Amino acid sequence: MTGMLDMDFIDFMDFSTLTHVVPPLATTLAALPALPIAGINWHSVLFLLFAGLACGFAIGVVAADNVVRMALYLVFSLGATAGLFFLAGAEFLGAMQLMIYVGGTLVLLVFGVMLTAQAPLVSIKPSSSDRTLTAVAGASLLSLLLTAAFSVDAWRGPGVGVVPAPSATPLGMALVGVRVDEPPAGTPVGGRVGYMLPFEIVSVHLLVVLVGAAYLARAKRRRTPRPIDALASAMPVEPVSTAATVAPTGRSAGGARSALVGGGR
Amino acid sequence: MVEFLIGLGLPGWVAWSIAALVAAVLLLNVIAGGALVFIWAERKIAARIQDRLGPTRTGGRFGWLQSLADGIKLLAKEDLMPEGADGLLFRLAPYVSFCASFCAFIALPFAFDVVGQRLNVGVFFVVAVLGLEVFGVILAGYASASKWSLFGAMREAAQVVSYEVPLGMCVVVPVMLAGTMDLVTIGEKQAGWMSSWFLFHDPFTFIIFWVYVTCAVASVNRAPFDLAEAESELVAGFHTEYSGLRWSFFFMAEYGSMFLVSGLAAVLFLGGWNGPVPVARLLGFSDGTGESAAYVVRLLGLANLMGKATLGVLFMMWIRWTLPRLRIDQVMTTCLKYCTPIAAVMFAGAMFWQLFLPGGLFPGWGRPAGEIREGWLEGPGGLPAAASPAEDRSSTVTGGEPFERTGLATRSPR
Amino acid sequence: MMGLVLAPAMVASLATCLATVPLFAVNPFTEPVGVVHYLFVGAVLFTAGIACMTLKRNALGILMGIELVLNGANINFVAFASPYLRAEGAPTLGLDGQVVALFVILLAAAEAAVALAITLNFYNNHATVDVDRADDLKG
Amino acid sequence: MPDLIEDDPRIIEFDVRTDEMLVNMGPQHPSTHGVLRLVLRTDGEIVSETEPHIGYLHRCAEKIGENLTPRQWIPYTDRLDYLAAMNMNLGWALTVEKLMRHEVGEKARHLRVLIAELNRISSHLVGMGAYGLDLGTFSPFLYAFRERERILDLFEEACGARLTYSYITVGGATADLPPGWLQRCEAFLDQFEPIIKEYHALLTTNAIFVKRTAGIGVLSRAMAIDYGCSGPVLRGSGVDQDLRRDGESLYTGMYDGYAFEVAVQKEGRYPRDHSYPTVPSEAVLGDCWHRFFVRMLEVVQSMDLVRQAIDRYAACPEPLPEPLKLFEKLPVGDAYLETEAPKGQMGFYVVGNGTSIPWRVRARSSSFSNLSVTHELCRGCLIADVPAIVGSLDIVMGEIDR
Repeated sequence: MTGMLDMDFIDFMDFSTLTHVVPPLATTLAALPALPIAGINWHSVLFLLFAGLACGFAIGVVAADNVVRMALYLVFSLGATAGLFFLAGAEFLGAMQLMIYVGGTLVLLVFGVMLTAQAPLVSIKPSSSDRTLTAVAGASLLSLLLTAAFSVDAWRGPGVGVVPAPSATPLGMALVGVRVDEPPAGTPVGGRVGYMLPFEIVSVHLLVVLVGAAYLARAKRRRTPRPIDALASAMPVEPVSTAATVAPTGRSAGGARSALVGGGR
Repeated sequence: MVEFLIGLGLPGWVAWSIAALVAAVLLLNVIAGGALVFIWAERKIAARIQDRLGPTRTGGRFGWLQSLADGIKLLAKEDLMPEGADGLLFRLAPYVSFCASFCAFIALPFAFDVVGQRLNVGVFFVVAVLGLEVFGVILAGYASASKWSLFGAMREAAQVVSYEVPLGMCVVVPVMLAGTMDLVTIGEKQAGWMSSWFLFHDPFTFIIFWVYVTCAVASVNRAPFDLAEAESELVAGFHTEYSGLRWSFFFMAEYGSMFLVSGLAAVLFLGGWNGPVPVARLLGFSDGTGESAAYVVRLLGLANLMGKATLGVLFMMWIRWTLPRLRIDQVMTTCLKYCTPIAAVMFAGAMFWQLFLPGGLFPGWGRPAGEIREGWLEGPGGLPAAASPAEDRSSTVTGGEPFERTGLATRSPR
Repeated sequence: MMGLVLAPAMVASLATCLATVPLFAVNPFTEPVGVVHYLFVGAVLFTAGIACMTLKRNALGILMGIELVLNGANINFVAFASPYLRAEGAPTLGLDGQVVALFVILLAAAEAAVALAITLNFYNNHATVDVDRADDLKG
Repeated sequence: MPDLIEDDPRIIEFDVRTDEMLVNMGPQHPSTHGVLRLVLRTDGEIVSETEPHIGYLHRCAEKIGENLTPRQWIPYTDRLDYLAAMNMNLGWALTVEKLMRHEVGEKARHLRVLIAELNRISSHLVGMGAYGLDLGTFSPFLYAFRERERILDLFEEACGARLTYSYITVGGATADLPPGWLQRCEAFLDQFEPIIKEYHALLTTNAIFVKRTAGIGVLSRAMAIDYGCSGPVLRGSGVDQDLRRDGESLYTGMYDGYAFEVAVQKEGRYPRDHSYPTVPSEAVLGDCWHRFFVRMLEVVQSMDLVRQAIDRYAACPEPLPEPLKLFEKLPVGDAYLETEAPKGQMGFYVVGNGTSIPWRVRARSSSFSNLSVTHELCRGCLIADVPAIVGSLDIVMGEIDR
């Protein structure tokens, strides 16, 4: 992919009429190469933008105490990661990330947040010693990871930059078991396999999860009160007659009469 | 354009910035300007449906400046925030919604190659980004510190997540027929007369188009699926506590999404910028006849697609002012018990049709010869990839050659 | 007191990050970025995720930490798979990297659903999502 | 009546622990028909308890009535059920006439039938349109108002007012109908009759409308009687009662010689159902759909009555009697009379003590009793059903709070 700036739809336009307007502007702007940002590489700048967003919001997730804000920061972090995927030429993965992670998983998370969104539960603050320990452990881990990352010289040089984006087709073909992408030099043709079996396994796995989710959300009658119900009734809130506990006789004819009955007669 | 700017002596990064800015502003205008027009249209249509006149005075005739006046009123309105609201999230939510709606336009082609960024996963991208709009709504509902807003947000979350499933299935059918997720190629595959539209490809696609319409209306929260803002139940749902400009961002996002799903329907099923009559071809223009001819072809295509998308939006308005609202459990039933199974069956049906009768109902009828290309299936005997306008980058990575080797996929969809 | 303990840790962390800057060997404004840039982002996300998992007492927070960890790993896979980020002709993971990342995303979605189910059941039984109170099995 | 508590899938408990929420619906809410406040106790979307809070529109109307002469109080009756002010006027006028044992002539009688039934049409039109609004469709509301405007035009011609008429008064009516009024009224009826089909297409038979109303808020026959429901709410539950036929002779006498069939389902069918949409299979007697349908039938019934009244009125040669004097002395004694207003049985009670100002005035409004069933009907329903149920009761806060 050539970066997000390849605006195809203005490429075909004929701008020759603008020629007499633009040159003065152009000469002004042409002076700018003297500045250090002259040969700016937009692909890299966008990378910096997305990388900054991803890292910043990831740290935001750690720093935030409110669980909804954490979820929001996570959304932004994952969204920026999708941007990184696009920049790395993995368009299908980027869209997948947006669709499943950001769109699906996080809605699920927000669901959970909403279901548990009681004032005392929204922010459960970790203790300060926990924070300290985490900061120390995190810093050590980060240094370890970065040391490892920078220890390979071949990874540190600049990449080739912008080349045409690959299609999603080879990815799809690989998932059904056929490799159509160009193998790197020296790879035996038989050495590259498709992903038919893992794909099937994942499919079945997802199906199982689907069934599990349906099982979780299934409707059922509760015969014995849960501990939480006892807890709730012990609280000094006025007792609540939930729909399921309403006695059937309450609806029968001549049963409970409203205090409003009688009217103004 | 970039080349032109560079040719004027501008440094490359300035040229790129200007090009990007022009594109972004154009897209922004599609949403903002579109919203202005559609709000006005909605008022006029609603009025006509209801035996009223609607706005008549603002701007002289027909009240055509009414939405601008509304916009100015909204700008001048006091911006309120409830006391218990989560300030950051409350302020952020409308922009999240709007950005999602806006971002999805990046990959929507308005005519052949008139697209913000041509992605080879275009369909997927649009659907994925469209699903992000729900975040703004959830945040708004949560941050407003209002129970009605929370109800609206939860409804929206449940509804949009559910409807993404059948919507995805519907969208996959044209992808399957075209053999690509690239929206530009999908549109171009339907070139020619109306008969080559995927809508009329086979009976299954015809039915699945209507499933798509249902799901699209539901996923952009329009009546009869406007549960999230059901005014008779939830006051105004997720935007109960919003006013002024922030509220109008939600509104713009809604109209942007309406236009987007209509445009997507047009590209996927209604031939995109092609048909019902190949005007450009009948007039003797084609991409091959020079620069200005290509320009005309694209302009015609642009008008064509905009017209179709607008028709789609008008259709949504029509049903909004006609039908009562469904209840939330009925909305979910519609999705899970009707739309999803129908979409699944239609998907399977379209698949088998494509397998056994790949030409569709009207094979080759009225279709321009040799104009529909699909790079990676053409094989070595096909047109050279570089000469083919309907495919660009994809061909450089995957030529036809590997298929020769694997002996697969030599069947052309035609 | 708290600050006294926390400050060195913060400084150490910051210093680690800053110390890596000269290692990039690429001016990110003018030259194409390389694999190591992606690895850096991946490392930060991974660390943030681990920190989230250790720090948060909210079960949902831990879940979010897991998502971050998986994403950090994913970034690495994509980076190694991408032909753009390596020198011309250098071997990449190619499709395999993308496919693995794809499976990670899918499994993460499944994992999130299961984890959410566990969380909800925990909430049902304990009326809280504070994992520190899940000590029923303590001897 | 099916046992909704046990078998309704919507009120089964789910495995996910959720919290109850106390929500105020109203007094400023788009679909509570004025300033009704409903306190909902909800579990997610499911409403476990609904408690109506009333009194936001209390204006001491009855107390004011004890300081004014009956004719002076007529404008206050306008503001009880302001959508059917003529029927309110009529109820009060008849009650005072009952106390005074005053008989109005034939001509006034037919005029009153004509006006009251016309107002019943307009009231039901508002009820129908607003019900559409409650269910989220806006257009039928304006269609209904389009026709109501024409009725209001007619009323304006007759009495000069469009909402609070004070037209029917003790001893007759304030003025006779202007010349040409009857023709215009007939023209309106001729134009209106075919339009009713449109309402049926947009609402009664609309699939979504049926889904939203059929089987929702089922009010059993016994419960309707227990709670003192009246009007279309009572008849929607299959109770064959209409005060125009079953009321006191003073009131039924007004309808002497008029042919009409009470709009109630008997032996599984409605009168006139040959020309009307059939009852959908999902509908249960006593649900929102039936209450709505009874109103629609009553519109037709009232049109019939108006036509009959026009003929009879035109056939009366004598002039309209002058109404009683403003300060006419009331006899010692009391009188209570219920009339069939569009919303149900509207009762007035007056105690005279020999002066021209009554000693006590009371009103018994149908909406009050009809509203009192909400907490029964809304138990276990969804939030979206609350407006559907309350809307189908077609209450007017003006007469509840008085």
